[in-house]
Amino acid sequence: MSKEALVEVKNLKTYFYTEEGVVKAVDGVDYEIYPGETLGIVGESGCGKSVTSLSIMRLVESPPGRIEAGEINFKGTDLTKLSEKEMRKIRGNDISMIFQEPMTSLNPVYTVGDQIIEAITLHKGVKRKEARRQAIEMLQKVGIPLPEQRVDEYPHQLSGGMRQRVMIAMALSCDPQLLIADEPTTALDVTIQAQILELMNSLKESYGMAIMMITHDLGVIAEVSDRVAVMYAGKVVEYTDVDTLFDDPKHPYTWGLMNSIPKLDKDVDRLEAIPGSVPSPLNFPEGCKFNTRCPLAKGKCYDVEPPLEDTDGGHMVRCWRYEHLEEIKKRGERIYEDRGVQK
Amino acid sequence: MEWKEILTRLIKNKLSLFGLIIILFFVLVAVFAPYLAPPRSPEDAYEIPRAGWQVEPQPPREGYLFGTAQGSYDIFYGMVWGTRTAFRIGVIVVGLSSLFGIIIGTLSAYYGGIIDEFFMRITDVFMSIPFLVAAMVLTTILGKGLDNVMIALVTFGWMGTARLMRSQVLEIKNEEFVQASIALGASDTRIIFKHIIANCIFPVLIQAFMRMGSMVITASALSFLGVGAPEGYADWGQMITFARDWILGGQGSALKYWYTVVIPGTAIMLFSLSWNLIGDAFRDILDPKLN
Amino acid sequence: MINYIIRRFLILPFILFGVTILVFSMIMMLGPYQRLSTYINDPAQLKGQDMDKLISKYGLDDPWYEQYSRWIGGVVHGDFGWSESAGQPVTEAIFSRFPATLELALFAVIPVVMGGIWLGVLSAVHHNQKFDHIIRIISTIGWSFPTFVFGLLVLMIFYGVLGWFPPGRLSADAAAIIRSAEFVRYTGLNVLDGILNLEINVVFDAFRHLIGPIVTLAIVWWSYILRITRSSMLETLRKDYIRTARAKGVAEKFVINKHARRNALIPVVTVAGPMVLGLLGGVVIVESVFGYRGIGQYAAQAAQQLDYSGILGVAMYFSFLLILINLIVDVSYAVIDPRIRLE
Amino acid sequence: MQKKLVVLLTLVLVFSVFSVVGAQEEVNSPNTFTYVNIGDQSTLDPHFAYDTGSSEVIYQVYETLIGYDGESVKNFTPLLSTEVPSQENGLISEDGSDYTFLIREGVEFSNGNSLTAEDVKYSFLRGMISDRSGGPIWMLYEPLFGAGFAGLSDVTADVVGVEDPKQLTDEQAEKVLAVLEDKITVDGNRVTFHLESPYPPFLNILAQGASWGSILDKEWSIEQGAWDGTAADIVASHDPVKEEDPLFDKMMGTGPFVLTEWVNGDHVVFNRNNNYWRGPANFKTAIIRNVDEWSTRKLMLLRGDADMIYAPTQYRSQVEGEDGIVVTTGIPALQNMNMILNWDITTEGNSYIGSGKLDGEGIPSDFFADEDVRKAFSYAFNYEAFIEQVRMGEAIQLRGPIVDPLLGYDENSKVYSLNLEKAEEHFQKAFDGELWETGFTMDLVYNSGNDPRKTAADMLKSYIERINPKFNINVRGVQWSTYLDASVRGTLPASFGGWLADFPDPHNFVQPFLDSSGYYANRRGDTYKNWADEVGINDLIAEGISTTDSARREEIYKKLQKMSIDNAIDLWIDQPTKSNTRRTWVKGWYPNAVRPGVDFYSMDKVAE
Repeated sequence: MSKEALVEVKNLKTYFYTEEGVVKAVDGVDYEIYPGETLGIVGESGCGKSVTSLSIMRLVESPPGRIEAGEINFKGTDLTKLSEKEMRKIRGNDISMIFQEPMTSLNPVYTVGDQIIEAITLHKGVKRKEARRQAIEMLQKVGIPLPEQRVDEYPHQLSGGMRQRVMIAMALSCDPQLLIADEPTTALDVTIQAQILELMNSLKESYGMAIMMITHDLGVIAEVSDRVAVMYAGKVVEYTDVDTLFDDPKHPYTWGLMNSIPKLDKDVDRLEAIPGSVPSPLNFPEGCKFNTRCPLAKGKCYDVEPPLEDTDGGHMVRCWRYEHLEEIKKRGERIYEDRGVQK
Repeated sequence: MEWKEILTRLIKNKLSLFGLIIILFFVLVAVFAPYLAPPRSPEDAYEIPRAGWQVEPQPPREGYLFGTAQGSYDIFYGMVWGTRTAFRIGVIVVGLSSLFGIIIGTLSAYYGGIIDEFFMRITDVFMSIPFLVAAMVLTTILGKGLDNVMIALVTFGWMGTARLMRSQVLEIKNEEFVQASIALGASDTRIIFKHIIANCIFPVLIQAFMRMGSMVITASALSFLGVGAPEGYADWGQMITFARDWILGGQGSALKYWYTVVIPGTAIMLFSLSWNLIGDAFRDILDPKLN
Repeated sequence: MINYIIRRFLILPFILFGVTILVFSMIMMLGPYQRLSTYINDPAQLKGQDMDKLISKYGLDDPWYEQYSRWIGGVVHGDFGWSESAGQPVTEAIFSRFPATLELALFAVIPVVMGGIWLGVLSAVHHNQKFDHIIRIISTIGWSFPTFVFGLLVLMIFYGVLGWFPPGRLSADAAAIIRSAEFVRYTGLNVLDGILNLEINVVFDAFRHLIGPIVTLAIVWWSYILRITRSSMLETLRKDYIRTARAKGVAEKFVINKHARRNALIPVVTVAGPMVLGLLGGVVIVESVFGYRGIGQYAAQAAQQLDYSGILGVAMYFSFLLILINLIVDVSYAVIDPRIRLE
Repeated sequence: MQKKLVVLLTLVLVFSVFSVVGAQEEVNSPNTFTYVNIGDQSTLDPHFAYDTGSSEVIYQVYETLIGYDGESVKNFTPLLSTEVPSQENGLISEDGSDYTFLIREGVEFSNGNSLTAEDVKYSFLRGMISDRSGGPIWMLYEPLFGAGFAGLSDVTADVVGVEDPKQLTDEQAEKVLAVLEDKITVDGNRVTFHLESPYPPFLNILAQGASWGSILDKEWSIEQGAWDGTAADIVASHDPVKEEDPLFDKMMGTGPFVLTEWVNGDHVVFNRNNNYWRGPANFKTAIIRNVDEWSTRKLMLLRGDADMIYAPTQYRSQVEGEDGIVVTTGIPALQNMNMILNWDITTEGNSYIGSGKLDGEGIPSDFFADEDVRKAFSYAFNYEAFIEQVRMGEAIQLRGPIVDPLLGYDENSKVYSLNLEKAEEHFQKAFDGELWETGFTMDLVYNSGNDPRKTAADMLKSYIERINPKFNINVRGVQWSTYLDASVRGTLPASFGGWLADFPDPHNFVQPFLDSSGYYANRRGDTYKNWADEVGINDLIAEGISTTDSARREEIYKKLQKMSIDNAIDLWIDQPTKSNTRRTWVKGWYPNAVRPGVDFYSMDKVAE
């Protein structure tokens, strides 16, 4: 990886100051995104993956949230140091974002056209008429039939998949260099999910932009990502390229996640599940944050937080005992309890 | 959400804690009224004793901690026993009118059609008569007295809740879990109680909290029009109405009779503020988006 | 939409009928001697009265249905009866007072709604900050003190001390202009008539007299609109499309004023209807303090005197207004919310 | 920005709190006089009006034959008549039953019509024919037709045997009209009233302030649709409903002002009558504004927008002593307040008397028929405190129905004062001691909103309950309509009464209060009526009104006053005095106990 990183996140810490205490939603995260690649960020809900992306956009609600420390270097500029005004020039223009709920992410009182035009006029400085033309063109590009007609319709007149396409059209209308997609397909039907992912992949090719794909779904990751960061409790626990991750997950958490996906190619009727739930961010355990759920946790795991270590050639893992997992994997044993019959 | 958890969160929030403390204070005042301001005789405890027959308000002095209002009514006594009245009006009026509202709103939205039309037109009829006109006519018919004022407030005070409830139920009626229950052949009563009311009650509850505080003001508006509590009855609304002709002070000093308005005003404000703060906090807690 | 409007008006007679029956039956619960108070409204007038003669003169001891049909018979012929409490025919009593109240309500609605929405939005934007707390406390004070307290204070400051805004509807000079033969009373609204007659003095004078009541009403009703706007705005600000707008790079000012406010106004419109009705019917206290002869005072007086033709007149007029206001509310709904418009 | 606003607001507040409105050096709008009052007018028809609000307006536009001399309520001055009739000048006949007025010449109504003797005759006939029920016209019938005649119906019954004038045939109407016309005759510019028998207060009844004595323009009135002067129109013109009365909202008089605008409940505007025979008034416009809120009236006065306001006694101290404000207090008013004790309480459906028996749980029907009970009540009232504290010193204790300064009022006569021992003594004697043993429970009812009445009731409660723990009084405020109903049905054990004189003569007090046929006798029931007849009260009253001998009259009225107190017929409370609050620039104001409200014509606005 000799290319210059498009985005370089260094030791990012985003905390929320609530009445109950400080929530360390993102607590020292590092990763890079290179031009034209797709970085997948995966984790259970509440692991801080969305907050990371909102931190890049500087959209963390403040108060109660605050970027506590760290750098977000976008093409050499530290976004955390920018003024709100400078930041606004970047949002929607250099970096844009699409969200999980296409049903609610569009403003119901304006036509979809208005909402796309707004982004275009905002960043491209073109006249409204021209912006409208571009908007129609964008709608066409994202595969919306009869775009001239659709442009004047209101979001509630469109189906979920269509709305997500509108969202994508809006996000791409200013040729961003980075598209952050926060669970873009979660709320959609399976068939439409596939269509949207396909669309994103093809648009990525034609626009040459980088994508940061945030999801809890490893299937999506497998489909679109080049590299993957697995997050748990505000930290990256495993960070490598997608093939390595699926071939050789090193963190027990990743391993757990993978075993909870039904695989058609393997003849198993049992799924493993990670027992317990993500600990409350107000009440993280000492040592490794995963120790409350980790079947391998032992001794040091309860005292000292492991660092993110490069195990071999860029495969980063945050675990004291990943080697132990290797052995278990080799023996083909399960480390988690059965979740029960799923079929 | 568990009630216990709601309570914990109410206590954790500084503003609602403040509200709770004030309400608690008023509850204590209400409970210990006979000790704070011993009545002359228990049967007319709500009758504010008069320090004399003087019309002009007199400033605080020994024996009359807060002074006396127009007509030499003891402000302290009126405030202490008025606390009970405030709670009584609040709880009974808000409780009953919300209950009627919930029943009518739910039936109307759940059954729809002719029933809905019928109830909503009745609601329109009741809304068409300006509240104060209705209250005045009704108290004239029923006679003066706090109970009759409360009857008037309930009779012409349920329409807001009914409309709110109706819109809530209409929204929730089409939700899948309700439709599923209907499909499963659950009885109407079961659906209404188990699914609909349980899911619609919170906005109504929040509205009820807000109304608790404003009831005292409504009562004072009625006192202003001469249809409130009987003269001399311990009622905050009446206490502040006593100040009506003295607010602007007398010769030389605009603040001459400050105590006639400041004392009842502060009590009403704190009471109303507290319920509002609790209501606000309640809404924040129950709002699923904040969780 | 047209169908809907027609339907609304078709319902009107039924509501009017219900209102008259309700009011009539309430009043008829009282005995004839009690209802004599319509004609003898003061102990000083008792002397020399032959009660029984009066009762038979006004037919107070006839069965209620006879009295009702007598009254409704008049109504059918366009005669709403004589209002003893006003000393005028009911229609005249209402139409001579209604413009005054309407003028007050119209002028009050503007600052109340604008100011209330503005403050509510600000309060929501500064949610849980000092500004929000102060606004909320002030609004609770506004809502917690009886109107007459504010009315008298406003009168004292702006009239007693500064001498700017006197009580009443017009000063003697302006009233003389209005009485003169050249002055045409187009609407009964002094400000509007002043403009139409090109009498700038009248406009100025009428306006000067309106400010005191308006300020008082504003203080009281601001808090009402403010609370609703605030909570609705808070809810809206958490909506996904607000995040979308921010992610597009829309400036915060526009996020709030364009994207959030319009959505937040939908519930505000719902309560604005009853609020206007409340303003029109509940201004009796303000009217009394400012010596402003309007419909509120009339309603109160008619009720106090059990003047049933007066009460019925007021109630019928309110039913009509209710229908009208509900219509306006529904139409404004449609204007604001495309989801309703297109259904 | 916000900080500046806060500072500004604070400044305004501080400024307003500590500064008091200063006096204006100059006279505000010298051409307009503004009087700010409470209440409204019920009609503008002088023959229909029977309330102060209406009379006040009528006073400015219509004129009467004679007026009062300044503050006096006994001495007259000529007005539309050139002389005040008296036996000395021969205009009152020897036997005191014919009164002749010489009508002033050259007087014009404000529409330019000349005043004639015919107008005067028409005015009184029209009043007697319209005679609305509950109206003031009984005051004309009593002197003209004698005691027992109170209205047109009494005349029709007497002349043609028809009880209801609305049922008269044309023929009968002719007869009735002839009888009426006989009572008032015209000879040139002389108008003579032929009384049935001497009636001492007759001039008072016609004098200024009495709207029923107003002189109308015959031609104009007929044009408006008022009685057209024919017998045939009597049926249509008699007892009009207010809304159908043609003169309800129009006025045409000879007075100093012309009605310009009447917005009922808000204001009345008068313009100066420039042709007024006594010379035009001092200002072009006079306005009576109705502002019910005391504080608003106060501010209007302080700012000089009001020249004169109505200031209730209890709030007067708020303006007294302010620069530019003058307050005149202690103006006698011909009104009184008492508590009427019901000697014969209706027990049926009565919730105010507990069990209705003498068993400690209630009171019997004849509770107040026992003189000792009445006396005990009279001793248990703190007159001094009531006058000092409730009336703030502006009242005098009542010595029977007749008020100061009328004939028969004696400031040295016996009165009750608070004396709990005497009260106890009388309670012990009452019902042969039974009452003291069993105790009683009753309601004292007042009409809600009337604070002096509530205080009076509270006072009685507080003292009587102190005398014996078995005595229970509940003070109940009821709505006016309920009060009206209860007082008509006679269910109230005791009710409050207040009388405002129609004309300044003791007869106008003793008749309603003491006579068996009087208004208040009804509230005491048959027991009282019979008693009053037995002890000769009725005879005394009849003699008092028909004798012209002033000394004899005084004797009679003093006796009636004494009987009222000695027998404690009612609880006689007080005669409140009035005050007047105005700007110092108002000149020419003078008090007069009979005048309804203000006399704009007499006043002027002059800077100090």
